[in-house]
Amino acid sequence: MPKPTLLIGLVLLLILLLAALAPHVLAPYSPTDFDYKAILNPPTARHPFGTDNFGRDILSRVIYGTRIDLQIAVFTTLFPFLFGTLLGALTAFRGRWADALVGRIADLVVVFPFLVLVIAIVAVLGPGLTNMYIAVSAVGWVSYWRLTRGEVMVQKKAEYAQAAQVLGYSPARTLLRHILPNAVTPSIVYLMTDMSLGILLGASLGYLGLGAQPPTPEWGVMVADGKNFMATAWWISTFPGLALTLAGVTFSLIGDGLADALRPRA
Amino acid sequence: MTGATTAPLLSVRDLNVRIPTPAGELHAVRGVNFDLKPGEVLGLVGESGSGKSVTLRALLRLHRPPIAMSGEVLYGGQNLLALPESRLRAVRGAQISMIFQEPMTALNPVLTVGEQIQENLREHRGLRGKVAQDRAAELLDLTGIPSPRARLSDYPHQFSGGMRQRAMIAIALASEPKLLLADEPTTALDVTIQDQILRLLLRLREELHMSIILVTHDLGVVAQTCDRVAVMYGGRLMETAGVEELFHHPRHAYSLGLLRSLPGAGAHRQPLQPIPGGPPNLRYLPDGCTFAPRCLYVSPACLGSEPPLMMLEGGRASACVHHAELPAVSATGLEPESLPTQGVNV
Amino acid sequence: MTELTPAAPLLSVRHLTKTFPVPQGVFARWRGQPQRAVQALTDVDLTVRRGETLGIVGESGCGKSTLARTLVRLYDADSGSVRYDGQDVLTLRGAALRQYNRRVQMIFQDPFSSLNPRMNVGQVLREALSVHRMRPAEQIPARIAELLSLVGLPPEAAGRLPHEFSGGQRQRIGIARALALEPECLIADELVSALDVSVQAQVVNLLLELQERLNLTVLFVAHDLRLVRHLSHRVAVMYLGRVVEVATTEDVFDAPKHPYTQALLAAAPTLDPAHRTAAPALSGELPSPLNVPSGCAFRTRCPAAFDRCAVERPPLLTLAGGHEVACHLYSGQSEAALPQAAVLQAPVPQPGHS
Amino acid sequence: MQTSYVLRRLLQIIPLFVAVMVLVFLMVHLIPGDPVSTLLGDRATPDIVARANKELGLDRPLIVQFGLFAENLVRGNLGDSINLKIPVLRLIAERLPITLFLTVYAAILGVLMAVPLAILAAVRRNTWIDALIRAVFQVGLSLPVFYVALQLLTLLGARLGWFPIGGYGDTFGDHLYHLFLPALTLGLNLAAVLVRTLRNSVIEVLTAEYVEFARAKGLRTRVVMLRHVLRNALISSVTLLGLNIGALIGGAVITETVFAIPGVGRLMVDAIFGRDYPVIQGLTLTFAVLVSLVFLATDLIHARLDPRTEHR
Amino acid sequence: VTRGGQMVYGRYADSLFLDPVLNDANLDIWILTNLYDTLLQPTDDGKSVRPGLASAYVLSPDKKTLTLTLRPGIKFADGSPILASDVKWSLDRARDPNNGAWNGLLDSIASVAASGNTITLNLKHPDPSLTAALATFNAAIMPQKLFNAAPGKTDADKAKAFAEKPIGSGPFVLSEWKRGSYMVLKRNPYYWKKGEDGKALPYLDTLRFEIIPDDSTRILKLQAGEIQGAEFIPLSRVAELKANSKLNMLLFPSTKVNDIIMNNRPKLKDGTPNPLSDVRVRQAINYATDKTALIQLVTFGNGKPMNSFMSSATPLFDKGQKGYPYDLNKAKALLSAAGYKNGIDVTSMATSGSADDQALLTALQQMWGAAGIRLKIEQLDTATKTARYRANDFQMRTGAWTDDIADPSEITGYYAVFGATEAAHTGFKNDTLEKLFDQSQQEVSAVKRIGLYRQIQTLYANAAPTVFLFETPYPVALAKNVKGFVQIPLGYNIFERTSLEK
Ligand SMILES: Nc1ncnc2c1ncn2[C@@H]1O[C@H](COP(=O)(O)OP(=O)(O)OP(=O)(O)O)[C@@H](O)[C@H]1O
Ligand SMILES: Nc1ncnc2c1ncn2[C@@H]1O[C@H](COP(=O)(O)OP(=O)(O)OP(=O)(O)O)[C@@H](O)[C@H]1O
Ligand SMILES: [Mg+2]
Ligand SMILES: [Mg+2]
Repeated sequence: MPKPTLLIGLVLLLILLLAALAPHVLAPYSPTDFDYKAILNPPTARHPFGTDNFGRDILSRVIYGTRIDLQIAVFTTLFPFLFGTLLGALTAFRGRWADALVGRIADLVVVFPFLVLVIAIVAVLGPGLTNMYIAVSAVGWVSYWRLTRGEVMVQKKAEYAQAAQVLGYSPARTLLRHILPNAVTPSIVYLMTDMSLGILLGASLGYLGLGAQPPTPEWGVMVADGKNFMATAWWISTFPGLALTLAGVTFSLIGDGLADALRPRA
Repeated sequence: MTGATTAPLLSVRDLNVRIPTPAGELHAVRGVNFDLKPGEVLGLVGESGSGKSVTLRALLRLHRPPIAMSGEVLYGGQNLLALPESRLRAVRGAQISMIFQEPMTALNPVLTVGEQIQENLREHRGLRGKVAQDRAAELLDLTGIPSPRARLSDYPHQFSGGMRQRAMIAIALASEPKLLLADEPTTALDVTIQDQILRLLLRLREELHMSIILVTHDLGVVAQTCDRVAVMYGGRLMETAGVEELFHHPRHAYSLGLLRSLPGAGAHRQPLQPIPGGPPNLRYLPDGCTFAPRCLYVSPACLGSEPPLMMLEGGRASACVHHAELPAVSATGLEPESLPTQGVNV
Repeated sequence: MTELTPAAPLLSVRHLTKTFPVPQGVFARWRGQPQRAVQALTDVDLTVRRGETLGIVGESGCGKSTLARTLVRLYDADSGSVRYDGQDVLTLRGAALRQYNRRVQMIFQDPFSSLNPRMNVGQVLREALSVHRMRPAEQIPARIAELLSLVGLPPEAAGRLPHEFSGGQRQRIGIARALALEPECLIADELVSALDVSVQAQVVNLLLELQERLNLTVLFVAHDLRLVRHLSHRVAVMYLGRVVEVATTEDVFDAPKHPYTQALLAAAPTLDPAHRTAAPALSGELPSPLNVPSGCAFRTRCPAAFDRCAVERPPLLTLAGGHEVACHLYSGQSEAALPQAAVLQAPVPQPGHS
Repeated sequence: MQTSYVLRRLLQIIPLFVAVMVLVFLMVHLIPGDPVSTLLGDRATPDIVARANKELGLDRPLIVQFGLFAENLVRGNLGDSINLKIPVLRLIAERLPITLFLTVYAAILGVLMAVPLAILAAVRRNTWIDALIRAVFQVGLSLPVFYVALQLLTLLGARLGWFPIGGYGDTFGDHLYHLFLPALTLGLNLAAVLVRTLRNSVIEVLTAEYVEFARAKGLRTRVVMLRHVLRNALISSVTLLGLNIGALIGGAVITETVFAIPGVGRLMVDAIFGRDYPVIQGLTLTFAVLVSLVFLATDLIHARLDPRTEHR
Repeated sequence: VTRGGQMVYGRYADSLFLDPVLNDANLDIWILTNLYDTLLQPTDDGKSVRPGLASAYVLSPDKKTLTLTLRPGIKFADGSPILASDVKWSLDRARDPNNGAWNGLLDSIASVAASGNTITLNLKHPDPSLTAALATFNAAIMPQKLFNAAPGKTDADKAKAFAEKPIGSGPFVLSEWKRGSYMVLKRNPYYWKKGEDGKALPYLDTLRFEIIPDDSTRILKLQAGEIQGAEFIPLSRVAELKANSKLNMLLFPSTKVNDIIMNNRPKLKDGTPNPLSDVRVRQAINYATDKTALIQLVTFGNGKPMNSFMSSATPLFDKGQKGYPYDLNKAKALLSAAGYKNGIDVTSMATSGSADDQALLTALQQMWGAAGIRLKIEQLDTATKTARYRANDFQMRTGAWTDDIADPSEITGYYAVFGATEAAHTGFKNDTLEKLFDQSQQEVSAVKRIGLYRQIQTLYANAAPTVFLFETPYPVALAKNVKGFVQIPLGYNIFERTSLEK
């Protein structure tokens, strides 16, 4: 059965990946080189998306930014996803005190102001993407832990999981081979939402000076950079803004599509 | 039983329901025709997925677009399928009520039982406040719930399964309907409670002069409760008959197969007589009789075009080409000798 | 009816008790409120003989599934003992437990949820065969084909996912999976309840045939009395976590002794439209398993209940012919109190009836 | 929903509170940078810095400082802000209501937007209306908050002059007027999250048998939608809303900056950048308590909406 | 002029602590003179002083006694008279070494005597910057009685209480302060200065500071007419606002210099050798810096190249300084001569989130790269950056300075003299320069002092401990009808003559 949502999402993702993998092929200029003679040029044939206050080509920056932003999307979510999901599976499957302990830690993480944590980490390690990843990971796993835990709690009561036990399979096999594949779908779907949230968070932290550092062409920071030129040079923030939206739509379509595709047929 | 001359309470003519799905259109109900007499209990039986529930919901035009309904559901001289929404509401819930299989899911979990009864009283009887409350308590009492007044403020989850089913019946009866559509009202219940509920329905039918359409797949329930039976298979009616006639002399190969496949028809621990194969896929129906692929009596006559529901003697009808050749069931030993004729019934 | 030589019991259950504590707040515990618990199994005694089919019937929530699950160690019992072929089942751990599970297989009720929706039939069977090293790797494909044909599925079924099968076919897959381990004993919990009658019969026939061929011992849990009657050599009737009556199928269905059994049989609708009764067989609802009545659990609905039923729990007595029943009506002392006109449709039970 | 449950939940906050306290204390004191140098700037000589540190007691061993902090805390004293030189409690008392006002306002706007649109999208699912609603919110969800905020400010504030640009106002009515745009900014974000789940749960509830039953009763569509569909659909969204409000309280930083709202978000950022230990600590603790309370309130509302909820 | 009305002025952040002596930040300093008056006042060009509360002052021939005459009839904002004892108390408090960070400015005072309307300052040594110091915010005159009446046990506690509702003798008096949000200043009816119309200043009835942290919002609000002035307009938007006919985009000359501070020590904190210890390398970097291009890129043409470490608005700035013209070849040659044929790697700390730092360093990265100087940018939050800087744990950093006092000694003492802060933490030390500076601190002759400062500036430039970049103005945008506002080179916002014209 063709899944139009998933299909469109995947096509968009392919485009993004292409830009991320071969920006030098697609981009007409360097993303960081200044051109004093072309400062704040509006979109023209030479610079289809215009130039910024350093005369840098916005199109090239948007294209090079794809890699950065996809990287943000992946790195802000990958560890939380893996760690949270696995931990959720383990604590739900076996943990009595471990479950309670992780629960308390999760409470702590949730009530602790995220910003304090980010800035603390950034203060120790310096701002920049890597440290943002660390900060986000320190918090992000909780959602996946919750989701997976809840789902494993349900799935472990499902008859197929009990069947695995009665068939004399080891607990590890029961969990990893049978329960987890059926419990991971909500996490994967959430992962897609989380990826756009990750990019947005990167933009927000960029606004506070804690995210991607210049001259890195990161979309969120580019939108922020264009903030002062919104009245005179709309193109500076508009195009990276469109790129952000495109990425958001892509992840959301894939998320919806995956939710559909991964749902086991009854 | 009332004579054949009485005007029907409800007439269904060429009812069709088409459900569009991503995998193609599903023609779930195909040309269903039947009449229901006042005060009659009609059993609608058939395997899971045969279209019983879809038919029942179509009678009240409950299906929403994109599900399409066609044909006629004649009640009180008007076609319910063509009535404007406002006029329909005067029938729906007022003249014709409906109850469902799973009372836990059919009762709104966040409203008290009292609220759900009074909602109906307000809509169709114009009762409000204290009066509505008293009437609601009366209704609960009627369905046999002890200390009804106190239970009005309970939520459905505070009721046991049997009580929920009673509460749902109370809600459905609040408007004093002429016809009750019951979609497997006892399937989720234990035998002892099922027994209580079925007898309650029969009692209420007598007291309130209602007709009932009872959807079930339990032939025992049919035998114990219904006046007439309609057998459905693959979205079509296969046979309609008086209940005794059906059980003793089914005139459709499917009905026969169904009765034969029941345990108790053969000797202890001997193989049963299943109908081979599985239910038809409504998206890819075979040409000819839908049941033909599983039928023991199949002949080339069955395979051409789909046999229509033919009127037979004694007010019964069958869609089986071979209806005349089918044996009576008693020969196969529906009730084995070991069963006592009196007393314990299994 | 197949004649059974009274063999030594393969599985014997003694005083098996299982409760499910209802989670309670610390405050309630701190205030000294007693821990509330669902009384799922109370003092259950049963024996299953090699090669026989023991039917277990009873209303929803009476503990049938809990018993089945406790027997395969999905649940841990609170107390009591289960012996299987001389082995103490309840203390088995690790590899020994897995070995026991191989010998005693459970087949589940729900044809939709009992198969991993992401594994195709071949994978399901291969896993069972390889985990327990039932066959060397090179023989596995042949064995899979063999198993499929044993349960009446075409060989190409191996490549398909569960959702591509009908309910009856899925139950066959479940059975094939259990059979892959070559078990001695099958515990079938509501094996065919979810299936349409026409398909039910197919699965029942399969079970009968397999039992014959493989000399399986079967514990057949169901609430369909007709089915249990057809399949079982002996039948145990449960009510609210207790076994109230155990006897041969004939005895249970033709001469039920416990008032509950009598009511249960009376409530089941017969297939004969000519025999209708107006009054319900039993009034009242099942009591909450959190709050099981004192003494005899059935006394609140029992038309024959008397004083003693409220205070003393009737033990499971063995009457003549091995008919076991847990009812004060049948203990010697209660003879005098026996009501002469019980409001039951069933024949009034005679103490000491054989 | 017994008092004992509420009490127990409140008591559970205490250990959490202690953990948060220890964590935040260690965190702020161990990260590089200190309030005095930051405040005095690059020019101050070492002895001026040393003197200021001594005055503030920052030269003492960490454990002693923690002891003092804990002792003061028990007495309900959060200390004085190092930068602003006024008691932290007063600072929070001044700023917190503003942020709470904004948060609640945003939540209300968000719900007001999300509920009707989610129902509309669900009822008209897979039509262009549904697609449009989802697309608009998707765009809102993909763009950075500051960008959306500035666009709203430019359009509705500067261009059309409908709303004031930033600020907070003095009277309640003023607050409503001034905080409309920031609340809308946050509300849009919230609505985007809510619409998604709410739409799905409305779709789910629409197919529930009790809705079918309600229709079979012959109830008006409006009654069916409001009494039967919405209330049940909301149940699943309440928890999400609670989680998001918790995040909003701490996450209003950017909105507060753009709209020049003197709330705790901005205060927090300034305090962290300025290493104003007492303020960071005070705000973190306040935040922890508040979020816990919001979660508790969420659970209570959830229980209100769903009588089946059992508190354990 | 039109009198009356309220002017709303958008600030980017709120003040912290309104005590002239104990405050620490420009956020306070730059508005304090509106609340507190000083004996002398800086002139609008920031280069000299004029009478304030003191109507006249006389320096004794030995240059060791300064006698000031208090203006008659002057009052605090509550109407109580300003007494000589208030002056003595205020100056004693301001020069107490235990009080605040600014007491060093009044270091030369040995004692203060007050009698009648005469204040006599006895000096430890002649001090050419004393009059400028008396015109500086921390030498503000405060009401001794009111201060002592403030609740609190210690001076510090009293100061906290007093600073919440300060009473001074400036043109305005604080009437309401909602921290983080706004501050309302009311006209001080007792202010001594007269306006053009011969009546007492200020013209405005009310001055309201609104705190609007976001630049864009501040500008939007100004454009919408909700406020009449906005400070810290991003230089990127100056041109746009200049073109706006409803606004007055002003660039006030400032003492602000922007530079790159270099660590001149042979080894960095972590022990690695530091090429910047070689003067040729430091010069090379200076030559490799194209200031004109930087001004275009970073300040959008709104800056001026630096030729000395001090700004051209600082008194005694030497106009003859040549600085470092852009010369890539010279840069390369110097590097080679220093033995770095393959170039060098350097790292600069930057303030994270600062658009200016970002722009500057990315531009430098490109420029220097051409000379073989490979720049790595290390972004740090302000607190961390400061901590690292104070620990001399850096190789390069972005730096900026504004004078607080109308005298070159402050910046020189910080940048060029080793002192307690090791010459802006560069570790630079030049004995000749130190001697010249000591001399200049006691040299009262203006002409001689000019000569000394010329030498100092030349010595400093040759040693190049820092990279000279550019000077930037104070960008302030005002509504067209706002007249008479100045921000002097020291940064003080002067509202006493500000009026809203019809
Ligand atoms: N809303 C729907 N969308 C898609 N298919 C539907 C829908 N409702 C019913 N069907 C399909 O229509 C067919 C008839 O369903 P119906 O519910 O009437 O069966 P039934 O006879 O009531 O079965 P059961 O005994 O299981 O209740 C089935 O194949 C079912 O899957
Ligand atoms: N995991 C569990 N946790 C708590 N209570 C349980 C659990 N499993 C069963 N129970 C309770 O134990 C009692 C016995 O349940 P069990 O499932 O054994 O009944 P059953 O006879 O199999 O019923 P059914 O015919 O409905 O399957 C019931 O009251 C049930 O609610
Ligand atoms: Mg149905
Ligand atoms: Mg069960």
